Amino acid sequence: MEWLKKNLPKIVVAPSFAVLLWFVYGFIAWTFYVSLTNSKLLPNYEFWGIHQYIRLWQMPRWHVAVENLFIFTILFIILCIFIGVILSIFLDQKIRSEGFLKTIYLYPMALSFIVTGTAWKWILNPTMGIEKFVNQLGFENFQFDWLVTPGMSIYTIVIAGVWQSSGFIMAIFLAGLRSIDDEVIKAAKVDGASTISIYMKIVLPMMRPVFMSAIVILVHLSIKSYDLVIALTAGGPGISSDMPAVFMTKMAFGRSEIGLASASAIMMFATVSAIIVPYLYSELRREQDVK
Amino acid sequence: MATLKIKNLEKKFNQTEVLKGINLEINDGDFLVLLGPSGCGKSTLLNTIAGLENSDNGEIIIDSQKVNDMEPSERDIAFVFQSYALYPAMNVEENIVFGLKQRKISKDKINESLNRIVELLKITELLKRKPAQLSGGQRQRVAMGRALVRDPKIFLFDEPLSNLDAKLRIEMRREIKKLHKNFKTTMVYVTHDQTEAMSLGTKIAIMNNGKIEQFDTPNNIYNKPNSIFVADFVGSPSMNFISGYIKKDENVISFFPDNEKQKSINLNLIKTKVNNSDEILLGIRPEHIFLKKEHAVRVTKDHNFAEIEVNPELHEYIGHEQIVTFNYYGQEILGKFSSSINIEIDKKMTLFVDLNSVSLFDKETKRRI
Amino acid sequence: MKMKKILIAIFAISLVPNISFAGPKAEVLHWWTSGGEAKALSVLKADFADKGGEWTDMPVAGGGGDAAMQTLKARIVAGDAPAAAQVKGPAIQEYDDQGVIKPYNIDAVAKAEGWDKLVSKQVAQHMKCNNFTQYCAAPVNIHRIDWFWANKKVLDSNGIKMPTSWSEFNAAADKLQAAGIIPFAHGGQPWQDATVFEAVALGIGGNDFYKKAFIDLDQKALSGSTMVKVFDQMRKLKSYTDAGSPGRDWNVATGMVMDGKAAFQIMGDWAKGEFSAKGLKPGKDYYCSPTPSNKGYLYNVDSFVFYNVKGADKLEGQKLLASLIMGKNFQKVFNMYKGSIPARLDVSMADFDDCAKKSNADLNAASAAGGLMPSYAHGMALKGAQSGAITDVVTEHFNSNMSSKDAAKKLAAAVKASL
Amino acid sequence: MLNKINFSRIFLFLILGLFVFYYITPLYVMIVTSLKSMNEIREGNLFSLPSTINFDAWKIAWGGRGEGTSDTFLKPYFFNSLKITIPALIISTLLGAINGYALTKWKFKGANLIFLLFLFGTFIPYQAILLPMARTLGFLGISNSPIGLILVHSVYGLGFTTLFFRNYYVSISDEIVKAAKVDGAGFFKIFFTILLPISLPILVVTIIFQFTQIWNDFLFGVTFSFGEHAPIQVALNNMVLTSASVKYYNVDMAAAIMAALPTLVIYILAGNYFIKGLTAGSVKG
Repeated sequence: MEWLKKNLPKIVVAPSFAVLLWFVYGFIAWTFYVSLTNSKLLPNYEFWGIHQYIRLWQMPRWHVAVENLFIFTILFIILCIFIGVILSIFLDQKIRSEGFLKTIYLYPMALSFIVTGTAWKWILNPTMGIEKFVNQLGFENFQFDWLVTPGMSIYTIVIAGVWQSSGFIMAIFLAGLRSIDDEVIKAAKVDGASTISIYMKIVLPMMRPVFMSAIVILVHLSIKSYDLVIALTAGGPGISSDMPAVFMTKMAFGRSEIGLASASAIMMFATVSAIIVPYLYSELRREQDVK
Repeated sequence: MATLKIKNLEKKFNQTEVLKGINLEINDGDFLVLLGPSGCGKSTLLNTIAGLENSDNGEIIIDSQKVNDMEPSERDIAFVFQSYALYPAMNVEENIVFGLKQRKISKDKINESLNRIVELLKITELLKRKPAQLSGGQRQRVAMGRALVRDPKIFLFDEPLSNLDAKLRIEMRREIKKLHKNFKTTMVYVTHDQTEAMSLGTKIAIMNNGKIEQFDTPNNIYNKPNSIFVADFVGSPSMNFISGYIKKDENVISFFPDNEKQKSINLNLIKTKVNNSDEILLGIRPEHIFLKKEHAVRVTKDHNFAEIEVNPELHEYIGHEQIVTFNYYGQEILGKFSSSINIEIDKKMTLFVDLNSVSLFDKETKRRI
Repeated sequence: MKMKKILIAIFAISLVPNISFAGPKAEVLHWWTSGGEAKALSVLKADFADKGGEWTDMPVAGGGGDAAMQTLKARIVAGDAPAAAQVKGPAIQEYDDQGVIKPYNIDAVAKAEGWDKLVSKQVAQHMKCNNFTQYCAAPVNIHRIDWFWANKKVLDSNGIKMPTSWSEFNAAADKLQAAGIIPFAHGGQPWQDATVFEAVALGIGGNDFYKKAFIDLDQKALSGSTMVKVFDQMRKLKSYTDAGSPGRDWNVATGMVMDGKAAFQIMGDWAKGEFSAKGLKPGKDYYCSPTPSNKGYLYNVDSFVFYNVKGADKLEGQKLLASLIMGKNFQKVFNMYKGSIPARLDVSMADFDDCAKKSNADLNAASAAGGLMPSYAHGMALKGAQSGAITDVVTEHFNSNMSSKDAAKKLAAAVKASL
Repeated sequence: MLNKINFSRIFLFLILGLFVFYYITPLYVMIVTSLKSMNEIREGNLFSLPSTINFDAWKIAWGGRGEGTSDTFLKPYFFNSLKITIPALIISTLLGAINGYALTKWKFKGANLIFLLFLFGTFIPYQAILLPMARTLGFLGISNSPIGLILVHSVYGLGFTTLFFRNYYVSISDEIVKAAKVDGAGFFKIFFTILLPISLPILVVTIIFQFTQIWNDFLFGVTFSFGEHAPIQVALNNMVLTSASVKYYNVDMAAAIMAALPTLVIYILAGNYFIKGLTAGSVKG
């Protein structure tokens, strides 16, 4: 009874922790092991070395997927942060309709990527969508067929992705701006700094942690981006807008290449870890420093 | 009401030792103040007494019963926290009786205790309010009420006044003093404020770096500090330390301040165990420095005072008093005088030091000689 | 007390599915969701219900079966295989290799009904597991893949005849393009790209080339000059498509031919179902003819594979379903809707339309001339990994500026890597 | 001076307005398209208002055309999603709350490490756990059932919910818990009578977050559920992909709005609250 009382907190956390160990870390270990086997439709536990990784990196399709991931991630981050920063600074200028504007900027976040993809697929549709609209306006030669142009379709995913997520980044930055000590800005004003230079030289540099958080969130979203690609282009035309997340499911459930799919999943996992682990480490350090 | 005994208590957080063998003993009705700078381990010691933290070694004995393995609630203590720690979702009344309810005390008794406390603390009109609707002083009162209602063996206070403004702090300090006087309960009180410690404690334990530097009555702590640390920590402005060495020839014991070969202070009348060429610090409290010889002659026993030549450099006016900074062979000495006296800055003068009240410290060990 | 009652009730409910044996049961996974196909399948559903069976439909639309296969594999990986699924070609044997079909529940039915005599040997081979000794799948039909579908009105008004060679086709397409008509209706999805590709490969390369490249996976054939020519023709075909083609479903492309927006489409004979659903008649409203080749015939046999399931009701369901699929009536009615020809040999072709009759005749001729080839694009020739690798390159080439030479080189490399 | 201020103010509103246009356009297009007939869609343009408001597309998207099995519509899947979302939401929120409480207010050895593992768990790409999850669900006999998806969402929501509650409870004074311990309250008593009553803000944030996450999930839905057990996002995707010789854009758009409606309503009702809670962590962190 005494023992129970003393260890109650541990006992309460234990089930969740066990679930976490099994369903997250155990599963990742499983996937890692399977990536070292020649598993096809079903897992086969005979060790096969790193062949799947060699095969993976020899596949042109994987290269397309990785390249697309880079294009998407970089553009997605830059655009979301750019829009987020601009909008948050503008909204911070004591705008009377701030609440209303915020609601509009933010609602896409409530929509799923499937809904987002469905909507944008219709808007970007080259025969019925924006192209047709502009043509009807009298610009007969206007062409906007990125959705169906290999090499361009990845950018439509960027457009839709930025639409869905940039509002949230704006909210993060706005919260960051509001949390900055007023006195610093007052001090700068007393020193005669203009509004622009106050933001550029004082406020934004102070928001370094906010930038960090935003980047981590966005990287994480972009590596996970599966739904949006499926709903918008399904990886097409051809495989031109393939991404690692799509590649993995295609290999696992389309091609019966569980070993290869696991290898690609582990590559994704490694990429995320390479970004998240240092981030979490620095976060934790800071938290301890504060204490 | 109880006695409290702590034997060789040790505690570690990870690698760092927070309590390094604490020994204390107080009697029934004592008011023990744990005084020290932040991070010295005083709050940890209090938490350990309460059972909110476990010790790694040693014993805590309340009323001859070892309580190390008991839950906080079983130790029959009450705790008043720095942030008051009122339960935000409960109103004042619920806050106060929560502990009694946990102990399954009958409703009548609970009401009786509640009424007693409410009257004592004059918080009747606050009973139905939530903590968020109370002022700092009111919260403090409720927190006290929550502790008092339980009528425990020992009260523990963790810097209960530090969140109040200066005026309220002095008011509440007096109330705590009154409570102690009326109830005669054993109390342990943590603070970093030496005035609070002096005014409240019957016993003070000065803590530094996980150890008790001195455990004594307020009087001894102030007048006979065990170490430089204690001497420096208690008193405002704090004690002056004049660095120098001892010259002992034949029967004369002289103290030479650094940078001075000629003029020394004769320490013959103080019976000290000093040796020739000992490096020491001579500690003088600012109020033991006089401007006029007559004054010194009148006050000091056996006319045991020394004359020192100094240069006044700065004076700070603080109302009824002034604090003057002097240069004594390159060392700073502060003196405290009535503000009615006029001291001319940068004009050399002689001061008179009451040698009966000085303390000598070994420069090496920093202990009292 | 109340709690206890509720718990008992919940427990009882959870037991219900196990207690009740209603009759034959089958959960059937397929991707026949579009008009003609859905109608054809409903024949089977009706038969099944008539025999007291309980049919659980699992239609998975999208991507010419890609989505369905994905769902199926996810279920099998989860260890939850359906009773029957629309699977064909070497994939059947692939599943068998993974041990999810054994113990071949329908073999007894096949033996009893004498399936070996009812279908051609080539078709029967596809249906057998356990080293081609036991039936584990039931054939539904034989589809021909290498068809040209064309709008008669459009062709006639532009003075064009059905092409008999690829150069004739190119000339016709150029003429149509000049006249402002989309020459080639195409849905830019990987499997459709592959469908066109294999028809072109069979036509330009010939039967032996096709066999070497897509059955034997001969490196020389895959990277050789013939393959370069095949890719050249693919590039030409791409130039005949419209801007909206990528991502379009096949039946939408067929609709363009029907509406006269486009002239030609290369698609398997299921496209006919779309024409007939609109009441259009071959020869009168539209043309069907094989894509140019030397007595080649790309076939695709749709079939249902029967997985290892537990429970008497499910086993009964599988047996009933297998028997019904091979039934004469179903084979006839289904294929008349679907556009294909029966897998069963003893079904009279009299009631079928001209396209089907032609298909049947060509089948026999091709079989005699050695031109009867399993379709790679529809998973009849290769395992998933290899056909997938080929399709990746084909679709990448078709949707980019990649040169034909590079494409051929890449093709050979991709196949090598997938082995 | 006045002119300068006016000019920059105008520029400010111009940019803000431009973005209003960017964000609102898709929703506008979805709504007007869903209310048009197919003829109007073909002949008119993307942005034109419907000539008559026509809810046929909505009816079809919700209840189908009555064509039997080839007919896909959202109604059953909408309820599937509710069946999955609500239990998973409750389970993961409750567990997250108690975890966050235990990890902050009852710091035991390794509590920080455990929290770190939870936190890291929220970042993993789900592809890395998809296959073993499929095997596990199959093994437990709950693949292709709402229970399976409830399990999946509860498990992978746990990291987020724990994170939310942990960050919230860290900001609440430890002394309250100490006081309660001295008063004689135990682990659960403290949680239920002292902390839970003041956890409303974070509860709201967590519930909205989890609801949105689970409702909007596609990957788990499409991998672990098939046919009639699919959640709404999967059904929506199937519906949009279903081959038919004519694409009914109006029905697609109506379906998309339907699939988005619950989260949209919650967002509009409690969005500000939600954003405040959600951004608090990342700004501080």
